[in-house]
Order: sequence, then C-alpha cells, then structure tokens
Amino acid sequence: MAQMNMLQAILSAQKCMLERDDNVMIFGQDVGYFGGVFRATEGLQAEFGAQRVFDTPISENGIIATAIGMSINGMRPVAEIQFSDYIYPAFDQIASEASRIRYRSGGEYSTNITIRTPCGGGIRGGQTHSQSPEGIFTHISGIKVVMPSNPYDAKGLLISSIESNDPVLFFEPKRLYNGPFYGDPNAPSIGWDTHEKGEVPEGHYSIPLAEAEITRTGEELTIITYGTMVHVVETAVKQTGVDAEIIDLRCLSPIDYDTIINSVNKTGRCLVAHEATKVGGFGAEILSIIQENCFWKLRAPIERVTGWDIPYPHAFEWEYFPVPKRVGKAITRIMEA
Amino acid sequence: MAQMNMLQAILSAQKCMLERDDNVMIFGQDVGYFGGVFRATEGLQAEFGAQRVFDTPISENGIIATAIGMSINGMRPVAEIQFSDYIYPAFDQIASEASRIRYRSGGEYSTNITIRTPCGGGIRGGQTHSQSPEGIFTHISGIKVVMPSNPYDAKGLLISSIESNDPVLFFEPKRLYNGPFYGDPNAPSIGWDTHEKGEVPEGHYSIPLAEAEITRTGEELTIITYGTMVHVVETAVKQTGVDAEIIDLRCLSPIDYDTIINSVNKTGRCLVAHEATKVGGFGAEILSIIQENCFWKLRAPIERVTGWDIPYPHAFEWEYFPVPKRVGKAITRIMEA
Amino acid sequence: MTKHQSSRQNNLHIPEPKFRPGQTNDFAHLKIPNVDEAPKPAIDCNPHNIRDLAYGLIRVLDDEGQAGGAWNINITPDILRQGLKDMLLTRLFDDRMQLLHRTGKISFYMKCTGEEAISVAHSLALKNSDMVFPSYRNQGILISRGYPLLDMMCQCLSNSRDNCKGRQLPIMYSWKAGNFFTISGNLATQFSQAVGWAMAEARKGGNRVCTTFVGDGSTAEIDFHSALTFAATFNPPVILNIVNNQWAISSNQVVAGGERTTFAARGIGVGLPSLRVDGNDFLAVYAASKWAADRARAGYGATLIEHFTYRVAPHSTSDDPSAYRPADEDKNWPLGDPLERLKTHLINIDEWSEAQHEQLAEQYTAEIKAEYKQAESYGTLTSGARPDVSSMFEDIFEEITPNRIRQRQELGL
Amino acid sequence: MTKHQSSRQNNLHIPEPKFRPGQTNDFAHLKIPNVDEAPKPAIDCNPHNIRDLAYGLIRVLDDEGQAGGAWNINITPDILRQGLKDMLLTRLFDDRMQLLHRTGKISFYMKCTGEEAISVAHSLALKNSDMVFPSYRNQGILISRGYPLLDMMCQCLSNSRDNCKGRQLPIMYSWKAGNFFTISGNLATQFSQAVGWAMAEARKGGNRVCTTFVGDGSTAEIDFHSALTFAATFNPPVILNIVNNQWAISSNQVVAGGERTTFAARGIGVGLPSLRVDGNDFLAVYAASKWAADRARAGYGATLIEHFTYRVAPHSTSDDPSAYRPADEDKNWPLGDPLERLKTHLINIDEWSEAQHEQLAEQYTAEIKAEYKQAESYGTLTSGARPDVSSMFEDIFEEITPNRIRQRQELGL
Ligand SMILES: Cc1ncc(C[n+]2csc(CCOP(=O)(O)OP(=O)(O)O)c2C)c(N)n1
Ligand SMILES: Cc1ncc(C[n+]2csc(CCOP(=O)(O)OP(=O)(O)O)c2C)c(N)n1
Ligand SMILES: [Mg+2]
Ligand SMILES: [Mg+2]
Repeated sequence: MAQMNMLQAILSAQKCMLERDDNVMIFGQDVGYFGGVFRATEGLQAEFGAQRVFDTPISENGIIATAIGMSINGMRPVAEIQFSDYIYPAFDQIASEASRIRYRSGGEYSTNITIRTPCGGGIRGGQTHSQSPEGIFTHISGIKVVMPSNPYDAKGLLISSIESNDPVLFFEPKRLYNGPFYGDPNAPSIGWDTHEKGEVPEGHYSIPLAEAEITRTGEELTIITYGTMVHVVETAVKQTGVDAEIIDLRCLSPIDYDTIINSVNKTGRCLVAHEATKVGGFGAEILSIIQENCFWKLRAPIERVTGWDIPYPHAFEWEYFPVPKRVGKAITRIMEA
Repeated sequence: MAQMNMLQAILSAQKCMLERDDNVMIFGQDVGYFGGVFRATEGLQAEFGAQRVFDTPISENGIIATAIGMSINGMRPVAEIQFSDYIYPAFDQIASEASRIRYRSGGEYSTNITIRTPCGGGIRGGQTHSQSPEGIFTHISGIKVVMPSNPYDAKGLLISSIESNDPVLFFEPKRLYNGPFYGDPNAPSIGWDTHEKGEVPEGHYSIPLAEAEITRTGEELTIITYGTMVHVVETAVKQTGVDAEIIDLRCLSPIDYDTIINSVNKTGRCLVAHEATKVGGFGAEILSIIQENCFWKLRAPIERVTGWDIPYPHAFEWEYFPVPKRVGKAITRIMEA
Repeated sequence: MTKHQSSRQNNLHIPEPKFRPGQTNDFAHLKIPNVDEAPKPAIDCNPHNIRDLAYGLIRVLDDEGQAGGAWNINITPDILRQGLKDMLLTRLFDDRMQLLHRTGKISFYMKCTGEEAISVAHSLALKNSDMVFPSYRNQGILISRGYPLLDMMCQCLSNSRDNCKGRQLPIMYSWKAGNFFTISGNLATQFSQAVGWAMAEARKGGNRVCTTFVGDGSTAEIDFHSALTFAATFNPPVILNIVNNQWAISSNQVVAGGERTTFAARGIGVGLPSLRVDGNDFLAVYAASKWAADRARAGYGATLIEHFTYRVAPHSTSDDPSAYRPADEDKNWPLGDPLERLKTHLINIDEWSEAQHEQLAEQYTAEIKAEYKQAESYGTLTSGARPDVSSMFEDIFEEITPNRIRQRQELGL
Repeated sequence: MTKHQSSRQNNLHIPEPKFRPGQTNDFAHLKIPNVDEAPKPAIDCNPHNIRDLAYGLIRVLDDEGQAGGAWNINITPDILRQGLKDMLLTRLFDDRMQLLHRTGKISFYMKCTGEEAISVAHSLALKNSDMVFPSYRNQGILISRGYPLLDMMCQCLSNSRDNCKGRQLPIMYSWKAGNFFTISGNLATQFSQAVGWAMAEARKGGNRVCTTFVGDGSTAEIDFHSALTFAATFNPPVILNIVNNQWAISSNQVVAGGERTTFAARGIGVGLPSLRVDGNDFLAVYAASKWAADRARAGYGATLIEHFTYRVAPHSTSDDPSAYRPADEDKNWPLGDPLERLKTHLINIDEWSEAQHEQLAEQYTAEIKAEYKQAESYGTLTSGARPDVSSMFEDIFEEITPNRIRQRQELGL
C-alpha cells in the first residue's frame, strides 16, 4: 500500500492499465507531453510512448468520436475532457452514438470508451470550470456514470471503468484531487494522508461499478450522496450529532438500488445531497426511487440539499456550494419533522 | 375561431408573429421553399420572403449559434430542429450559451431565441425519430421548456415563446400533429375537429408560460403529465373510472408549482406520466416536488408511468409506449394502496 | 460552380437552386471537363501540388463510353463486369424494396438510384477486409461485398431474423462480419468515428484501410469538421468520401456551401489530398478509390474524395421531390446513368451484351423475389414472427441492469 | 510550414513541435516572405483568384521598420501613434494585472503579450459601431475602444462595481455599450454566433460589420466549422479572425493541423477570401482588417484572416510554459515584438521618439496605478465590498422564478 492523493490514484490506475493491456490508449487536450492541466497523466507519454498517450486537437466532439472509432478497432480508449463544463460539444457522440451502438446494432458492435473529466466547484473556477453535469447523463440509457469520492475508490473504479466493455463517464471531483474537503473553505487544506482511503495499493485492483458504499452506518437517517459532498455531509453529521447512515453512491448509473432502499427502510428518513443544481438533477431520481420503494417506511419528507438553480458564480462560490451548515439545517428539519 | 390541427396552429402562430414583428425570422433544415418536412412552415417563405424564412445548412449547432447571434442584433429568431433526436449537436450552444448569456453578462446581453422541434414516438420513426429529451433540458438553468398537447395551446404557447425575451425550447409531440391520440394505435385516426381545443382563434393570443392547465378536475387522484400522454391518461382514467384530476403541465421549466401542489394536497394520491425514459426523467423532478411539498397529505406512493429505460425500438413501438393499460394498472395500484 | 456575389445591396444572401418545379434545368451552367484534363499524381506526391484536382473532375469514360485519360488504369473486364452486376443488383433490389413500401409491407426505404457506381466501384477498389463507416445510401457496398439479400430484407422488415432485433428503421444495416459498421440515423457521426478507427489501425501497424461516406448536405455537420481535423493532424489510413448528389432532402447543395466552391475543396482547407470525381463513371470512381486506398495502405495517410453525382430517387419514401425540384431534372443530368455508361463501355469492348444484361436482370429479379418470399416467412413489421419482445431490454449494457429487468417484468415478460 | 509525412511505416502520426524545453528554437524552418511578395486585390475580386494569399504572409513593415509593398496603405501617423499608445497601454495593463495575481489580489489572469497589434490594429481599422464577438485575448480591443480601465479592473476583481456581478472569472468582460459581446469560457462558441449577428445585419440592410476571434487551437472546435459553413452559405458582413499564436496551452499549433497547411487555408476550404497576415506588424494587420471591413461594408461578404504571431506570455496565470517549450522561444521569434516594430517605424518617420515613449509609459503606469487604487476601493474577490449576494439568483430569466426566490430565502436573503 502507498499513500496517494486522488490525482496520483487516477494516474496510477491509468498506468496500471497501460501496463496490463496494450490496447489501452490515453489522449485528450494537453494530456501528452505536458501530462494534463491537472497532471493526471503526468509521465505517461514518456513511459508508454506517444503512440499510446498523446495530445489531441481541441475538439471534444472529435476526441469522443475518434475514441469510439478506435474502440471499434479493438482499442480500449481513455479520453480526457479537460473540464466537464466542456463536454457538451461531444454530447451527440455520447448520447446518440456511444450509448446506442450496442443497442442499435443488435449487439454486433459495442464501445468500451472511458471518458475521464474533472467536475465540481470549490477551486474559484467560475461558471465554466465548476459544473457538475452528471444528472444530464444519467437520463441517457447506455452510458455508465461514475463519481468517486476518494483515492482508493478512484483507482479501483477507474480500473473497472477502463476494463468495462460499456462506455463509462468518469467524473473526478477536482476539489478532492489533493485532499478531502470537509466543507470549510477557510480551514487549512489537509492531504489524503489524513484519510484511510488515501491508502492505495500500487497494483491492480477493481471496485465493481454499481456498488454503493456505506461510509458510516447509522440508524436515524439515511444520507445519500456522492463526490465531494460525501465529506461535507460527514461534517454536517458530526455537527448535528445525528446517527446518520451515509451512502456514497460511487456509481450513479447503474445505481445500487438495494443499498439505498434497505437503508431508508431501516432509518425511515432520508436526505439527498449533491453539488449539482436541483431541478432535474440526479437527486430527483434518488428521491423518486425511495419514494416509490420505501413509502410506507418514510417518517418525514425526503429533502434535497443541492447547488442552487443557477450557474456557479465566481464571487459567490461558497454561497452557492451546499456547505455543512445547509446540510445540517436539512438534517435538523428532517429529524424534527 | 377556426378549426386547426396542431400543425396548422403552429403554422398560424408563426405567421401571426411574422406579421406582427418584423424582427421575427424563421429558419432550419428544409423550412424555406419546401415548408418543412412536417409542413409546419408551409407557405411562409412565399408570403414573407426568403430574407425572413429560409433553409439552413444541415448543422444543428450552426442553426442555434447563428440564431443566438441574430438575436443579439435585434432579431427574434425561431429555429426549427427537424427532430428533437437531432438537437444534440447543438447542445453546447443551448446549455453553455443561450442559457447563460444573460447571467454571465450581468444582464447586459440576452437571447430570445425560440427552438421548435418535433418530439415523441408513435409514428414508426425508430430510435432516432421518436425521442423525448425534454428532461435533459429541464436540468439546465436558463432555458424554458414548453410542450403543448393540443392546437389551441400550441398556438398560444408558441406565440408566448416567440414573444419571450428568454430562450425557449418548444417541443411538439409529433404524434398529435394531425389529431389527438388516445393511446390505441389500432383505432381509426381522428382529427382535431373532434376536440374542443381544435378550435383556434385566427389572430393573436397568448398563453402564459409556466401555467399548467387542469384538463379534468377530480378528487381521488392527481395525474400530472404533458404532451401526448395527456390524452392517453384521459383514456386510462375513463377506463378505470377513477375520479382523477389531470394536470397538463404545458411548461416544464419554469414549472407551475402551485397547481400541482394544491391538487395533490387535495387528492392525496399522485401519478406522473411521460413518454420519455424513466431514470433521471422529468417525472423524477415532479415526483420530488410533490414529495417535498405534499408529504403529509400523501396516502399512497407516487408512481411514474414512463417509457422504458431503453431507446425507442422500431418494431416494439407499442410495447415501449406507456399505453392506457399501463397507466390504468398504475392508477389501480395507487388507488388500492 | 463557383459564383461570386457581386451585388452591393446589403441583403442577406439566400442561396437558391437555379431551377424549381415547373422550370427546366438544362445544367448549362455545369462545365464538364474532358477525360484527359485531370492528371494522375503518384501516391507519394505532396498534397499541395495536386490542389487542382479538387476543382476539376476526374473522368475516365467519355460520352461515347470509351475509356481514356490519366486515370484510366485498365481495370480488368472481370472487375468491370462484376461492377455492372453489383450495380444492377443494387438497383433492382432498391426498386423492389420501394415497391414493398408502396404496398405497406415495410415502413420506410431509401434508394440510391443514380449513385450505384460510387458504392460499388469503391467497394471493389478496396479489400473486403477494409472497414466501412457507411452512410444510409451505401447499400451498394453491402451488395458488392456479398451481404445476403435475405439479411437485408429481414432488417428492413424488422422481423424475427433481423440482426438488429427490430430496433432500427429499415435500411439501418449492421454487418460486422463484413466490416460494415452499424448505420446511424444521426447524420455524419460515422465520419469522425472512421478517423478514430484508422488511427487505431495505424497505431497497430495493421494494413487495413478505413473508408467512410457522408452526403453533401451532411458536410455542414460538426462531425465532418472533427473528421477532417483529426485526419489532418494524425494522418491515418482513412478515405473520406463526400457524395455530392446535389440534394439534401429539399435543400440543394448550394445551401451547404456548394455555391462558392467544390466540396472537395473542404479537404484543401486542412491540407489533405482531395480528389473530385465523376461519381457516375464507374472507372473513375474505381481509379480514384484505388489511388486513395493505395496511398493509405502505403502509409501516406488520409485522402478526401468528392463524388459528383445526382440523387435520382426521392430522398426517402417519406419524400416527394416534385415539390421542390424540376420533375425531369434527373433526365437532364449531364453525367448520365452509371449503369448505362458502364454497360455501354463493356459492350464497346466486347465484354458484355444487351442480351446478357437482360438475362441477368431477369435472373436477379427472380432471385430477389425468391429471397423476399423467404424473408417474409420470418415475419414483417406488422404480421408474422417478430424479434423476441423481451430482447428490447437487452444490449443497453453488456449485462442487463435491475431497473430494466423490473421493467421487463412489468411488461409481463 | 507544410510537411508531408513520407514515412512508409504504418504508425500513428503524432505531430510534435520541433523543439522542447532544453532545446533552442531558431525558427530556421520559417520562411518569412518579403513585404513586396503579397499582392493586394480589389475588394470585389473573385475569392478564387486570391487563394495564394492564404499561403503567403502579408507584411508591410520590413525588418528595418520601413513600410512597403502593396499592402502599405499609408495609414496616417495619427492612427499609427494611436495604435502604439493603445498597444502600450494594453501591455502595461497586462503586466500590472499579472502582478496583482502574483500578490493574490485576483484569482486568474490572461495576458496577450506579443499579440497586441492584432486587437489594436483591427480595432482601429474598424468602426467602434462595428460588433465584436471576442475571444479572451482581445483586451486590446477594449482598450482601443476606450473601455475604462476601472471597469476592466472591477470585473477582474469581481467587486461591487463588476458589471458581470461577480459571476464570471476575471477577464471575461462584457461591454454592451462598446459593442463588445460577453466573453465565453467555452472556446469558439462566439465564432458562429458572430456569423448570425452579421446575417441579421445583412437582412436589416445595415452597414455595420461584425468581427470575431478564435485561437489556432480553437479552430478544431465544432463552432469553427459552423461559422465557416454559414459564412460561406449566407456570405454576411463578418470578419473571421484566427489568431495563430503557435500555442494552445501546452499544445503546439501542429496539433491543431498546422503541420499540413496554414490556418488561413481553412477559409479556402469553403471558398472564402482568406488572408494570412504578419500579426506582429501593426500596419499589415490594419491594412488586412480594413480590406476585410471594406469588403463587408460594400456587400461582398465574409473574409477570413489568419494572424500569424507568437504567444509570448504563459497561457494564463495557471500555466508555466517552461514545462513544454524552450524558455527563450519568444526571444527567437522572427517576427519580433509588435510594439517595438511600430515604435521603430514611427521614430523612423519622425513621428515619435524614445523620450515620448518613455514619458507615455510612465504616464500610463501612473494612471493604471491610480485606477487600480480606485478599483480596490470597490472591493476585491476576498475583501471589501462585493456584488449583492442575492443578485446571484437573478438574470437566469428576465424574471426570477419561484424556485429561485425560495432558494434565495433559504440562503437567508
Ligand atoms: C443530425 C441530423 N440532422 C438531421 C437529420 C435529418 N436528415 C436525414 S437525411 C437528411 C439530408 C441529408 O442530405 P445529404 O447529406 O446530402 O445526404 P443524401 O440524403 O443526399 O444522401 C436530413 C436533414 C438527421 N438524420 N440527423
Ligand atoms: C470547449 C472548451 N474546451 C477546452 C477549454 C480549455 N481551454 C481554455 S483555453 C485553451 C487553449 C486555447 O488555445 P487557442 O485557441 O490557441 O487560444 P490561445 O489561448 O492561444 O489564445 C483550452 C484548451 C475551453 N475553455 N473550452
Ligand atoms: Mg445529398
Ligand atoms: Mg493559440
């Protein structure tokens, strides 16, 4: 085991897959010689050569389209979209192509592409370097959607994503790259060495997609979340002192129905938290699943704590972000209901 | 008042706006000389000239981008996307630009574009001529999403959309173009002359965006729906004999909170129906709103009847479509819960 | 072909075809070069030295059906005859399927009438192991590569033998064993994917070539640009074909920018070698395709080809072109009919006869009829056997997910 | 500039810049044409007759700072002096803002060092009433059009006087009164919007021109293609500028396809008149811009211009170019520094002096300092006055919606 931050874990997963499978190819804007604007592919070109790790033109559409084409010719492409805010030019290739090739060809053809992309706010990135668009993609049948919350999961899930024969959209909460974030931007930053999930095996391992993790067991309330909010929620739980069960979804599509349904059936109360905007966000789907499956066990309305229904404003980043205080207020409301 | 089918009503709205406002411009693939593949712009080029009604290159991205640009220069563009299945190449211009120009410029600039696009299945169009992608767009702050269910509403809502100073995505359920569809594909087709909403004023009128309509009042159950499903739900209600209140949302974003909350608070039971796939669909948002606002009045789990979580398969169109029988079963389940 | 807007009026320029219904298009504005005008460069030429080829028209067959010029590469009579046969079969198949639509047997169809030489000659100039990312008007490639008519028919019927399991509209074929990619309903998406396929081939050091097709109208789509950009940057073994058949549903090619320059010029924009070919001249399409394939296989990379032709048929069975173009426009099309031209040439060189042709047409007609009979025995969209309904929940992912299992159960399956 | 891959090895071609950190780029491979090589066509020329201009380089100032050649249109000394002043102010402003970032006062900044001539000369060649759809490196246009430094600074500080209400990253300016469109963080989206703006202008019969800018790297984006396609089809009064500064963050222009042909050639691909200009030559940029604007205003439509230059500064304050390019590359850049070149020319023609220059620099430095002091009095991102927090729920739509009112209340506002 080694100490890794999330970037190192993601780098390690890619390196591991480049070593094990000659068909793995890694590309995107600035990922080659430079090693990526977040350094998530640092050193890979030097080690594995430019035939396997290289820069592409600045065309998200072209990156995904050619990745699909490569996969049809036996490759296992891992494409980086520099910021998830910039994935939209590739939307058609994702929604109409990657997600439908297996289906429309009656299973003859399929694509195994992995799309890595940093998401989320908290780094003063303004409205075009902070988005969390995962909810949009969960509505598309045929693409898996993953978002880890720590280095250990990041590596295991990324390896699973690359090994998967389905297309996977792998969101990386960039605020967590260098350390866990507990929701207070003014607190001194700490590293992943303070967190047990900062211990990461050097070699190959994988975490199955569609298995949520209960990061805290509890009896009074279920909190369902993913990404950066896993840690923010932890803070709120500590602050409120409620005996909450925290579920880190890890994979949004497909979703782990059993874990969430069992937990809410047990606690009878539920809060859903994500950084993305509220209306039509993935929180609505989680809430619906619970409503449909746990109705008779519910003792209070399920609530959603999310980003507001606006773009991420540069100056008001922390007024926008669902900070522990907001989560805590919702917890209290639910417990008092 | 005149008898109009939905296509005629949509044509009439555009004609009316071309007459009233010289800044209105209408364009898209095949909309000019030919008058549109569904004939929704028939005769407009002949009457208003090619400077105002014209064909564009086959680039959804270019259509929306240039529409935005025209609007910045004082125009009021109405752009057609031939099928909503083909809107994805324009996704970035819609999600990153049209929806954000007012916000990011601090209100200095704004765009008023209206995007008309046929949606939904039931015409043997297969997986790329049948989609209902409205749910994806409702998650985007800054674009209004409208879907009428009859000629009268179509004209009034389209006029409001064109007159709106915000960008509007106007979905037209193509199965309703020529007549109401009550859910039985084997029944003889009937025209809009059989429906009171087939009576449409020739002149200008508008229906405010974000006002849902109660198309049937009832006491036992609230059914929230929109588009083609409004009529399908009506059939199911007749078949089950339940005293249901049917709400036709008409505008999904912004949504009419009061109408739906008041109704469910009254009936205590709720069903949500749409043709789009289920996971992450707009139904989840409706269900969440009700759960959050009407929890203490709910007497049974809210259910969603939707398209399955798969592309629209050509041969199994009617196995895919949420037919009255499926709606009826859900009604019964809810009533018996 | 190029027109400069010299009007000083500040008005929005709306391009319009020169002729509309009720008028007659004599195509007098089209300059058709002679067969000896286009030089044939070596495959290792510098693309910048052959830019003129993007503005001319490569032709081999003259108006009398004689082969000549630099691009006459003396194709063997066997190949020419094969080409004629495949084109004939393609046309007869199209005619039959169109008829079936009229009788309500299939829900949709798209013919390639007048464009048969493009698919067939291209297919014969390449190897069957080469990969195709097709558009929806490449049925000639399937037929030339020997995809059974029965399979094509069953796909069009969405019946129990449809390899797409009833999920796709008719003609949206997929034939993996034939290296023919699943056709997309979304225009141009295959064009950029093809470049990726070829990039992988280059990386593997393989020697297969990738070819892909797009219509004149579809060149405006975003994927066209991605394809050209990535092809220019990574220079993989790909052939980028534009079929300029003058129309995109009701829009004339002037709406796609065809008024100002050729579509082949798009390749010049990114520095790719670009050929403009008489798409109704089997010998020219074959020679140009072979040149591009040879280049690709030898490691010189990507080539763009504009095939200049005319869409004789309606866009699809949903279309009636008499609403937007002169009824007899196809009759006046100066590049003629590709079948007739090749037939004339083969007869000229004593390698074919009218009688043989007639006999072959009869044989094919009978074959098609028989195949169709068999196809119908597997069901049609509206009667008989269908694909397994419960299969519609499969193939979203490699493994079916719990929500889809539940939905399948809900449907009682 | 164009290189043909002649290797027969079947390997994926990965373009690489010729020089990396530790090496020295002498730019020996760049052929810099003389000022008299590029002819100047009439604005009503047929675009097809001027294709060579897309492959050459329009220059007016020679290496000694003398003006010459066909594109020397005898710009008045007043305009030249204004240009020098605006460029100087732009550079000093950039330097100051960069410094502020180092001291932690602003969160982000992007300089345009070495590229000042492009924005400033272009701006002066057009009218202030002409519309600009800018990229993020067009601060020179704002400064040349007289946007107050105070406004620029307040935007960069996201303070209480920021007209973007704290919503945008620094440098993402919007200046409606100055006909300067709100800058997008999404690359190239403005390029196609600009064409739409110009289409509307043509339709109205107005005589304003629209101009828009994109980087070499961003030409690969989908909107670049939409812009060119719609410009070619509708030929509206738009100027499509590509600023080829050799780099796109860490990617050399070869990754964007610059290895095979010029970026100006992109315009040839769709039949647009296309100029390639020495972007560090104020007189050349001015002349080319004026030619394009004159064409547009006279109703001849769209023009594409590639401005050939070098990004001297890091991509942004988040970037350190020493990781991917030779440290002294900018020093060896053969087209020199645009300020120095214009200054030398003005001194040559006795319209300027070193002393005047020095004095002006001092004056501007003081002005910037004073303005900044004032700007800070309106707050910074991290201290002092801020935009009204509750305003962040506004401007989604013309009217605020109930969910956002509720969310504002939830936040206690
Ligand atoms: C993305 C997308 N937009 C629009 C359509 C609708 N559509 C189908 S075919 C067609 C015309 C294509 O014309 P062209 O590219 O010239 O090909 P041709 O039909 O002439 O072979 C259009 C607009 C589509 N299928 N996909
Ligand atoms: C759609 C999109 N993709 C990626 C980015 C990230 N990004 C910002 S600037 C840049 C490089 C642009 O280079 P170029 O177009 O050459 O302009 P320059 O910075 O040299 O002026 C990239 C990749 C973005 N802002 N938007
Ligand atoms: Mg065509
Ligand atoms: Mg650049």
